[in-house]
Amino acid sequence: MKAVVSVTLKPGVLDPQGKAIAQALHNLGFSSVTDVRVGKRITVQTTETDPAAAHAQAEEMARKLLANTVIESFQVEIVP
Amino acid sequence: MKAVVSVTLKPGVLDPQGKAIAQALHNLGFSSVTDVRVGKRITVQTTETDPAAAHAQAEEMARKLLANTVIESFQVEIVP
Amino acid sequence: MKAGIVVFPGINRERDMAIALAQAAGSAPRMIWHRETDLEGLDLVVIPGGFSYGDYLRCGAMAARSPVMDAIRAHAARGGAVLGVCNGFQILIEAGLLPGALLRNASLRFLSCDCWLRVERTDTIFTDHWQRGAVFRSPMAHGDGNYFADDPTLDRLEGEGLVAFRYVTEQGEATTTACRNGSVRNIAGILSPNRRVLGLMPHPEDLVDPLMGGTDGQPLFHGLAAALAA
Amino acid sequence: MARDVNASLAREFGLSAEEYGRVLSILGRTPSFTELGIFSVMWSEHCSYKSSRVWLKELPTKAPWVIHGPGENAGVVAVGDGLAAIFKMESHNHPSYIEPYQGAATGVGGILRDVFTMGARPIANLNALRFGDPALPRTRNTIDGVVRGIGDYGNCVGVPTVGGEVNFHPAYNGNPLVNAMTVGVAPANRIFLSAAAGIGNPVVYVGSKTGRDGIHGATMASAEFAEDSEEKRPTVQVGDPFEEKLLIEACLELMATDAIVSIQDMGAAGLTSSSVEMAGKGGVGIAIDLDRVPQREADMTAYEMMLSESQERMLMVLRPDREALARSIFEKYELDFAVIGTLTATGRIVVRHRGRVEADIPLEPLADQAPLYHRPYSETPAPAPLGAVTDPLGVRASLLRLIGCPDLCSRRWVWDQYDATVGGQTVRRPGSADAAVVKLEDSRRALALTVDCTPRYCKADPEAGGAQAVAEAWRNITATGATPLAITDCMNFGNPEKPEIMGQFAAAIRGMAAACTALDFPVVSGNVSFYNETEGRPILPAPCIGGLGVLEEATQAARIAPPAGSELLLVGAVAGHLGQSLWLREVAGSEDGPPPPVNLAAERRNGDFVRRMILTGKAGACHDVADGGVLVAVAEMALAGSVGIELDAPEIAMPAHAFWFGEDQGCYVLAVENAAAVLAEAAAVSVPARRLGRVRGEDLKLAGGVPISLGELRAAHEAFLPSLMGG
Ligand SMILES: Nc1ncnc2c1ncn2[C@@H]1O[C@H](COP(=O)(O)OP(=O)(O)O)[C@@H](O)[C@H]1O
Ligand SMILES: [Mg+2]
Repeated sequence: MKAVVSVTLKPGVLDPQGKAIAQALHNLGFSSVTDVRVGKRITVQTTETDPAAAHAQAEEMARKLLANTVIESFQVEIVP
Repeated sequence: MKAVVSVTLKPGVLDPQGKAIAQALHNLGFSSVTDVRVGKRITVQTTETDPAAAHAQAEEMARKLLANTVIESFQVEIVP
Repeated sequence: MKAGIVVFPGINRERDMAIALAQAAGSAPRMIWHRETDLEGLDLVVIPGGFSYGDYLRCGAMAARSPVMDAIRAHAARGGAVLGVCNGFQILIEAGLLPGALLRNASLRFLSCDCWLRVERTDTIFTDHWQRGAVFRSPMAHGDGNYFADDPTLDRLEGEGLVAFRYVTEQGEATTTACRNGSVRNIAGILSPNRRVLGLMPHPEDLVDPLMGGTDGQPLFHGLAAALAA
Repeated sequence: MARDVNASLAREFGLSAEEYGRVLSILGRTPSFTELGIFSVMWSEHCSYKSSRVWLKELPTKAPWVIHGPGENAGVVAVGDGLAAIFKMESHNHPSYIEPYQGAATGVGGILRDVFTMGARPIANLNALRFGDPALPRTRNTIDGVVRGIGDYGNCVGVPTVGGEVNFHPAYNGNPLVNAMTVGVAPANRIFLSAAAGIGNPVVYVGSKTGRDGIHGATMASAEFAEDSEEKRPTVQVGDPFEEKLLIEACLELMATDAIVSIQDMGAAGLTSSSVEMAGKGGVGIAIDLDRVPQREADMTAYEMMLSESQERMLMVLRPDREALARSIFEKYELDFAVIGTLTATGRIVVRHRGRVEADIPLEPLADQAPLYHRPYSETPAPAPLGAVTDPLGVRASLLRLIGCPDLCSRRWVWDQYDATVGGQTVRRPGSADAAVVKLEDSRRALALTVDCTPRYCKADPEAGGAQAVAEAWRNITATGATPLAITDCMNFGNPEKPEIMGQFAAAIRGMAAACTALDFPVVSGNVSFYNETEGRPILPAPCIGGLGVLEEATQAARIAPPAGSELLLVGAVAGHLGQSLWLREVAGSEDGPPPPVNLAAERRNGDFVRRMILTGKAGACHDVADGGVLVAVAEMALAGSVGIELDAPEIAMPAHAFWFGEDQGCYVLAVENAAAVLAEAAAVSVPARRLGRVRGEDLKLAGGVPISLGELRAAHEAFLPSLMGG
């Protein structure tokens, strides 16, 4: 089973990288861009076969390690 | 319109981060984890209102800037 | 003073830290590989700089979740002194021993240069060898030293006087340009409520000998040695 | 994957028909696919030095302090107190063009391994970088990636990056140069070599798992770039500095025991070159079982595993009774440790995979019959002399333009991204002295380290340019007060199959050899990078020199910044040589003329005098005269010290711009307290010296000119890179 954990900065937390990318996109002529935020996409492959269990485990991994909940939120998606 | 660009390392390219995270997850007791790969999840907010156009634009952004196509591949998803 | 330096895989400033501690205390600190969990008899536990676990995922994240951290937490809870420098600061924050977060530098680049720090209070074991408001030079070297916390946390830190050092100009002013990594309110180092845990980004341990270019960093270590002398 | 092996496949692998014929005669049969791969990488230019070997032999390599010269992973010299310095420089040009960040990062990783594999703790990194026209967006991307790559790798492993150089020229548009140097220190009696010994001893693999990274990297580095090479590239190697840091600590811990018989990093051509070289040098055979190789990917073939250039791997031969001890150390650091083979008495390398023999090659002919070419070469025509050049700008404006031009502007933007102090031994950081100075732990001594080359000189006259590069390295070390000991080199040239390129190479070696001999500055290690061409356009040739010297007392290391109140003296003869100078290029808009000649006898005399003045405390600061000439050197001193300098009107029989901006060799600016005494000492040993001015006030003042405030000078000096790179 594969779990995709998306980790994103909470609203209100400054994202200097996103800001720099937005600027660079403007410089490249993408003038319609209004905002960019950069997050992580962590793919965890497990031997777990039950989707619900895999989901619960991935959430626990995110809480314990993958995300820093002071500044980040996360979302888990299970892909068979 | 919002475009989510997922950037991941191409298969076969070493992912030192993923390797270290997998090890850390094991040490935390998540013994079912077999592999971890870390990618980016870049959210681009644009004033573009046509989904097809937004998609095409985001793909161009990815090719030109967001992904390093030497080692990374990307995927675009449009969220209204 | 019995000091111990905790070494996680990827830590690389333990030798610098040992120089500074040995010079101040007159004896070499104990080196503690991260798998050891016995901190018995130590007055001071130091987590030095470096790239624990390669700084992968988030700086300090993996080290913060390793078993020795429980021992360090217990040491701190007993009132033991803890110093975290650079990666050590990041680890203390990830472990929840200090509040806030350390984000990428505002410039998005690694910053290796000297900075000037202002001592915000002098009634702590870490700072009592400085004059209040003293300004000293320190090398810094990090990619993720941009201190961040939400406003309530910041107000609490300020209100309780837990900001130990701020980035300032050579003249002592806390300007934006003096704070090259973008830290909120120019914060360079903070204390725990009991003021026995200090975390800071710059490296005073790399300026304790004229051969290193100066001795500006010495008061930190001399202060600790004096305060924690058996 | 496995295809029919024949001459045309061999051709694709970079072997000529004649070379393939030699393979057939050595084996007495058609090689297997894996064997063809092994021959092709071992006989590639990168691994075999087939075009350069005949010339490299001309370099002097010996001195009483040299412990190991070329032929080992790195050069080793005695530096006193029972310690040895171990150092080498290597190119990572081609990978850095394809993927600047990873290319540069893995360049640093590779050179670190060459040094710690000999038992040294790495104590300093340096790098020599050449980029194309800064106006091109591609150049900016390359700079950004290369500098980040070097910084991130070195910073993470905790080895301070203390020096380097950066040049720009359109000749590097399609071929940036990324040369990385590492210096390590070990007890002189605890040096580890690669020659294997002990039939039956286990061959052990440690470090990262093997993946399909950079397969055929060595052959790629041995071919010119065509337009489509961005498509055809092999899987890019990704560096893992965290793994490298663990590998350094684990190896050093193991090296403190008696377990290791021999050890070798897996560099270019990975498992192939390391196993072939270890067994070959030791005159033994080696049997490898690929099933035991730690693998990152499924279903790897023997060919892929033998040619993989996955990073952060080492091969060692252990005493059999120490295997368990060694394993426990690597387990402590959570590193892979696998016995993958044994030493045999067969004199052959035998590679097995899944029960089949995939390669079986006699080692002696693989090495002895490696191709060796006396390639045709033609001498570079002597450049026409430069006639009189009038000054279109005036001295003041010329200085402001020069001090801010890409080749002379402050490199702060670069070194601010490199951790220069980790380790606590850095005595002189970038920008504070002509060479970096790093103290030896538990010793009063320090090493002085520099990298130097002036490619525009080498293009115009490769022999003079080769000599100049060595002389400048020697001069930079001397300017700190250190005694120069030895060099490593990194020879970056175009396609050696072109006679004019081979001519550049041969002449550069001649010039280097002459300078090394005259200055007692032997070559102890090095690297050759050919085929630095894109679509037939070669780079400016760059024989980069990495120099190493020693100071008995670290406290005596000189700096550039002159003490307030001191007088400035110019040591060395000024002839006002403007050919190939930066003034000529940046102010007069021409790249003509011969480069400045190097008078090796004068170089030595002047340098020995300068060193004596520093070590006897008579000179409080020193800066050598190089790119931009005397006035640029003086301006750099003013900036380094944040002090004003007042210059006298020189008594000269030449135009002012020739005196101030000529790039005459063998010259230094000294800051002294007692000028008369130092001038008298110079005269006594026939060293030309004259008064230049004094440290005073807040401005740089030329006699009769409008003063330049330090602020204006600094603004001009600091602007270029931050504005190019966006802060
Ligand atoms: N230009 C040179 N000058 C002197 N020695 C050289 C030069 N180029 C290579 N060597 C020596 O040849 C040997 C092989 O070099 P190289 O293949 O780069 O080593 P490695 O296998 O460690 O990468 C080394 O000992 C190196 O020092
Ligand atoms: Mg080697």
